[in-house]
Amino acid sequence: MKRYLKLAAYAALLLLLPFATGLALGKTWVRILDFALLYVMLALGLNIVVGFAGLLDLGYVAFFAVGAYCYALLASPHFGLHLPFWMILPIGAFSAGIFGMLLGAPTLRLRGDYLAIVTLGFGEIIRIFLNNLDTPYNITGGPQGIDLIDPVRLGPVSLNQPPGHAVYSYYFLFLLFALATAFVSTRLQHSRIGRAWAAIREDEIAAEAMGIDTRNLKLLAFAMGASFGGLSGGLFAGFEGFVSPESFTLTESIMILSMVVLGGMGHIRGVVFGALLLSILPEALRYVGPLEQSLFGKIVIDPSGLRMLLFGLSLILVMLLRPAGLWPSPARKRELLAHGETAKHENTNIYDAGR
Amino acid sequence: MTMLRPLLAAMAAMLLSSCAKQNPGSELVVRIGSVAPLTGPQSHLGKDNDNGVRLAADEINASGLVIGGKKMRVEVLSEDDQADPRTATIVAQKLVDEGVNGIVGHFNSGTSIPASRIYSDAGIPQISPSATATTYTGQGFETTFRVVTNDRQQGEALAKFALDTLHARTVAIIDDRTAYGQGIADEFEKDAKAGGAALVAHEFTSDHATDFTAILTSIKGKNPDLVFYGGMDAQAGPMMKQMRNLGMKMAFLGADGSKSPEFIKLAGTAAEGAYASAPGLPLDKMPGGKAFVQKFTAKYGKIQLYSPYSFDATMALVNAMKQAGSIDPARYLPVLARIKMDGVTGPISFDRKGDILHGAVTLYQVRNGSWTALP
Amino acid sequence: MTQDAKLLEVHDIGRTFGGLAALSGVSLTINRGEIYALIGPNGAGKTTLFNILTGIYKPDSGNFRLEGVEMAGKKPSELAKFGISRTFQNIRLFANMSAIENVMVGRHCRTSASVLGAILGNPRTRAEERSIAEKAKHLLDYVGLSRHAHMLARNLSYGDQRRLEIARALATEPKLLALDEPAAGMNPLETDSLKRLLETIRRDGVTLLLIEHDVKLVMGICDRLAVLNFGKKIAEGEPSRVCSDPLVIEAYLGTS
Amino acid sequence: MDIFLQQLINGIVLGSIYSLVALGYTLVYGILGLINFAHGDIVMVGAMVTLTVVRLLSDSGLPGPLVLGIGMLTAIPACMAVGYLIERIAYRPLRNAPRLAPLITAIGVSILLQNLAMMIWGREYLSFPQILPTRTMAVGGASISAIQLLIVASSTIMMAGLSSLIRKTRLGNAMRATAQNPEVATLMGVNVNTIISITFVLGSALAAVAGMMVSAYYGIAHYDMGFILGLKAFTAAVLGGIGNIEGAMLGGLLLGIIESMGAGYLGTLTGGIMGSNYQDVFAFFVLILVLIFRPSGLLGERVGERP
Repeated sequence: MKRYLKLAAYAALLLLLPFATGLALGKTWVRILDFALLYVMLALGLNIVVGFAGLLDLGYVAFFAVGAYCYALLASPHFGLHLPFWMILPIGAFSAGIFGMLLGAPTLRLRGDYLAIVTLGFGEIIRIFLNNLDTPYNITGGPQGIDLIDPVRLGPVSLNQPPGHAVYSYYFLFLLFALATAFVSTRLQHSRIGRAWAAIREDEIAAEAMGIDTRNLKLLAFAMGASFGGLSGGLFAGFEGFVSPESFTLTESIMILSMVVLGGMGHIRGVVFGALLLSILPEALRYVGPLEQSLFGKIVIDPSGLRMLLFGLSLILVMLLRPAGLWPSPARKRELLAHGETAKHENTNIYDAGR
Repeated sequence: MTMLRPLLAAMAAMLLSSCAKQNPGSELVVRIGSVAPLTGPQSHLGKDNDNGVRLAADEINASGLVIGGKKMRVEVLSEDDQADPRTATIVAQKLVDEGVNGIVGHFNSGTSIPASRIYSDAGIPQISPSATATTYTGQGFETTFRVVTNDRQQGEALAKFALDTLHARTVAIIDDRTAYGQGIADEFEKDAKAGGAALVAHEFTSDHATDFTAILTSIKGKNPDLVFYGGMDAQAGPMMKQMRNLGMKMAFLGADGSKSPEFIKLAGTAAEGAYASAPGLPLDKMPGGKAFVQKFTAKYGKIQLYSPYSFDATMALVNAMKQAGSIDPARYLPVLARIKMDGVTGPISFDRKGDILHGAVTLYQVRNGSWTALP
Repeated sequence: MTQDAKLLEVHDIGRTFGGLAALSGVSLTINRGEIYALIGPNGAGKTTLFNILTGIYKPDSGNFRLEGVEMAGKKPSELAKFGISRTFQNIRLFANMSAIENVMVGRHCRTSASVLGAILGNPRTRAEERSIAEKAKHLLDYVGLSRHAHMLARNLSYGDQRRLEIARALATEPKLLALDEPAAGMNPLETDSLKRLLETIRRDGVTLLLIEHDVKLVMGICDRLAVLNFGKKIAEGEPSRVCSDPLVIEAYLGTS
Repeated sequence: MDIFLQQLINGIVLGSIYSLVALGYTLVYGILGLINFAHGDIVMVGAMVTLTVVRLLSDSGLPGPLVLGIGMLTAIPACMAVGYLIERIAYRPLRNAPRLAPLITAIGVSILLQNLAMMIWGREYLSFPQILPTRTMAVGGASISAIQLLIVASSTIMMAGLSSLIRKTRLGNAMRATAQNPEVATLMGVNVNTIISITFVLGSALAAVAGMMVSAYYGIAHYDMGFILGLKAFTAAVLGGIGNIEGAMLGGLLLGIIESMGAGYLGTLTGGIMGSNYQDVFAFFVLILVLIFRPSGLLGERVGERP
C-alpha cells in the first residue's frame, strides 16, 4: 500500500509541476522543463551505450539530429509532406537506429578512446552532411535549416493551440515519452540483454567466451541508444518548429555525456537527475546578473561570462565531491566506498585506452 | 539528495531580486529586450549590438520623452543566446515572461527565426539589426522586422559593383556555411552569373576556421579577377592576409559581415584595397551619424559592425510607441509597420513582410587603414 | 544409443606468431566423459592450443571437430553455443556484478529473451528469467558458493573466484569444459577440494580439458593426457604409460 | 603542378601546427589515459600571454624575434603554472575514480579557462603585431614564408627533444613506467604523483610554445580558439597512437596534409558533388579507415588482448 501512496504522490507532483512553475517562475521555466525532459530521454539513450555497454560515444547528438531532421523533412513545407506525428516518430527512431548500427559496425574492434574519436568523427560527419546537403539538390536546407515545421498534432488538436499554452501541452507529451524511456531502460537493465551488456562492459573477452555475441550486442546497444535519440529529436523538431545544423554540435554531445557521467553512469535515476540538473543549472545561472545588481547595486562581473564560468566550476566541484556521479547505482557506490583500489580495477575495464 | 536544497534556495533568491524592480509612480518603464551571443566566437559583435541598444536607451532617457503624460524610462534587458537556436527560444520566452515591450535581436539568422515564432505568438514586435537570411521575414509573422537589408538586396548591389565597377569577368566565391554566409554568397552568385560573370570556384570554410591556405591555393590556380567572401570579419581578416601571403593580387570583396575595424586589425597591412558592402548609407553622411559615432566610441570604443543598426532599431521601436501614444505592443505595432524615420544608418521604413524598404547599400574600400565609403 | 566415443578430434593444428612456430601439426582426441590434461614445459604451446580450441585464436592450419562438426574459425560465442566453455588463467570474472549475476550471464547462450520480451515482460520472458535465476542458484550450490550469491565477484576470496568461474562456465551447459590452470596458486587443501569438484562435474557428464602444472593433481585425476614440447605433441595416453615415456622424461628433466 | 606543391606545403605547415599542439597533448594523454579537453585552452592561455607581452613591447623598438622570445619566456611559466594547478585540483583527486570522472572535470576546466580568458582579455579578436619577417621563399613555383619554416622546424625540434627526453633520460623512463603501469612503477620507487605533475607541467610548456606559434603565424588570438585546437590535437594523437610521441607528430602532419589535400582536391575527386565543405568529413573518414586496420593508431603499440 505504501508503494502506491508514494507513486500517487510522485504522479501528483509531476502533473502539477508545470502549472506551479508557470505561475511561480513564468512560462520560460516550463519551456526549460520541456527541454530538460528531452535531455532526460537523450541521457537515458546515451546511458545504454556508455552506462550499460561501457562504449564511450562522443557523437551521440548525431542521432538527435537524425530524428529531428526526419520529423522536419516529413512535416514541413520543405518537401510539402505533412505526415502525422505518430507516424513520423517511429520512422525517426528507426532511421536513427539504423545510423546507430552504421556507427557501430566499423568500430566494433575499437576500444576506449579510439572508439571515442570515431564516434566523435561520426557526429561531425552527420552535422557536416546536414549542413551541406542543400546542393546539388536541396535535401536538408543546408545552413538555413528547415522552417515552419508542423507542430505535434494529436488528431484534430494541435499542441500549439492556444498559442500561449503550447509549453504546457508539450510538457505532458514529453513527460509521457520520458517516463516511457525510463521504463524501457529499467526493463532493459534488469533483463538478459541488460546483463549481457554489463558483461561486455566488465570484460568483453570473458563475455564472448560465455556465449555472448559481443558484436551483435554492441550493435544493439548503439541501435537502442540511437533510437531514443531519434525519438527525442523528432519531439524537439515539433516543439521548436525550426531545425538547423547549429543545434547539433559536438558541444551538445559532450553535454549529454556529462549528464550521464555526472548523474551516475548506469543508474537510471542518477542519469535522469544528471540530465535535469545540467539542463536547468545554466538557465538558473542567467539570474546571476540581477543577483549582482541586487547585491552590489551594480554589475561587477560581466554576467554572461560569469554564468558559464560558474557552470564550468560546478562540473568540476560535483565530480570532485561525487566521483561516481551524484546518484550512482548502489552496487557501484558500495564498491567505491570499499577502498579506492577496487575502483582502479574497474576503470581498467570500463574502457582501457590500450595504453 | 542534499544537493537539491541549496540549489532551490539559490534560485528562489535570484528570482526575488529580478522582480523587485517594479516601481509604480510617475515613470513609464519601457522594457526593451536586447538579445545577441555574448559568449562564443561572435561575442564581440553580440556585445556591440547590445551597446547600440544601450546607447539609444540612454539617449531616450536623457531626452525625457513623455507618453500619455508620464516620463518614459527605457530599460534594456540583455540576454545571451549563445548563437544557439534552443537557447534562443528559452531566452525569447524569458523576455516575453518579463513583459518586454519590444525586442532588438537576435543577432544570427539561425536564432532569430525560431525566436520570431515566440515573439509572434506573444504579439511583441521584434527588429533584428543583423539577421539577413530571407527566410526570417518570409515566415509571414506581423511582428518580424529588420533594419538591415536582406541577402537579396545586398547580393544585387554587390554583384552590380563587382561586375560594373570592378569589371570582374571571372569570380571565385568562398562562404562559411553559416545561414548568413551561405545566404549572401548564393545571392551574389545568382546575380553575378545573371550579369554574365563566370564562377570559376565555390569554396567553403567554417565560422571558426583560421587556416584558409588550402582553399585559397586552389582558387589561386584558377586565377579569378575577384574573390568574394560570405562570412564574418574573424575569418575575412586572416583570409585576406593569407591571400596576399600566397601572392594572390586579385580584388577581395566582402559583405557587411567583413566590413568592421576588426577586419583591418586582423588583416594588418594586407587589408589595404579590400572592398566590402554595408547596408544603409555611410554614417557620416547621415544626420546624427557623426554624433552617434562620437558618443558610441566615447562610451564603448570602436563600432564593430551592427551597433548603428541596433541603435536605429531601438529608436524605431520608441518612435513607434511615441507616435502611437502607448507602449502596449498591440497598439504601437501597426504604427511601427508604417513608420517613416531617419536613422543613423539611413531612412527607416518597412515593407509588408518587415524588410527595410529600398534599403540602400553602400560599398566601402580600405584606404590607408580605414574603411572609406565609395561614391 | 551409443554415441560416438570421440567428443573432440584435433587434426594437425598449426599456428605461428610472427615466424615463431607456437604449434606445428598437433593432433589429439578427447573421448566423451574423460578428464583430459595438456601438460608440458613453459612455452610448449599448451596455452596457444587451449586458446585455439576455445576460439580465442584462429589456427593457421589444421582443424578440430566437436562431435564431427568443424569448429576452426568460429568465434568463442559460437563455440559456447556448440558446447565448449572455459575458465581463464588469470580469472576474468565480471567484477562489479554479483556472484549470481555472473552465473546468470552464463545462461545467455541457452536462453532467447529479446529486447521486446524484456520490455513487455511477457509471461514467457518472466518464466525464462525465473529459470535462469534458479539454474544459477543451483550452480552456486553445486560449487559451494550459495552463501556469497549477492556479493560482488571482486570481493570473493581467490579460491571462491576460481569456483565462481567454473560455475559460470557450467551455466552454458557445456559438453567440454576447458580449464586453464584451475589449481594455480591453491594450497593443497584447496587443490584437493577442487579435485573432488572436477570429479563430480565429470560424473555429471561433462568432459574436461585441463591445463595444469601441478603434476600430482594431473596424474591423480586425468584419464588421458597429452604432452607438448616446442609446439609438437610428443606423447598421448594414460598417465602411467606416458610417465615412463623417455621422450617425456627428457623434455621435463632435460637430457641426462 | 606548383599548385599541388603549394597544397603540400600548406598541408605540412598546418600539420606541423597540429603536431605542436598534439605533442603536449599525447604526453599528458599517454600517462593519464584521459581525453584532456582543457589542453586546447592551455594553448589559448599561452597565445594570450605571449600576445599581451608582445603588444606591451611592440613599440619598445626591440627587434621582432627578441620580443617574441620574451613573450614565449613569460608564456611558458604561466602555462606551466596553469597546468600544475589543473592537474593538482581537477585531476589528481580523481586518480582512482571511475575512468570518465576526470573527463567531466576536464570539460569543466575547459569552460572555466575560456570564460576567465574572456573576462581578462575581452571578447574582441586580438591581432598579433607584424613583428616577424614576412619574407617568402619560392620553392619550385610554390611559396613558403619564414614563419612557416619556423613552425615546421620548431615542431620537429620539439618532437625530437621530447622523444629523446622520454627515451634517454631517467625522468623519461619514470614517465614511461608510470604510463605503462602506475602501481608497479610506485613499487619501483617512482613517485607517481610527482611524475604525473611533471608530465602535465611539461605538456603545458609545450602547449605554451604551440600557442605562441599558432597566434604568431595566423596573427590572431581569441579566448575561444582552444576548443578546435584541442579537438585537432586529440584526433592527431589518436591517429598516431595514444601516448606515442612520434605518433603525435606523424598524426598531426598526416591530419594537416589530409585536410589540405581534401580542401584542395575533393572537388575534382568527386566531380564537384563534394567540395572543400567536406574537408573534415574526408579527414575523419581517413581516420576511421586507419583505425579499422590499426585499432591502436599508426604507431600505437599493438595492445594484444592476452586472455
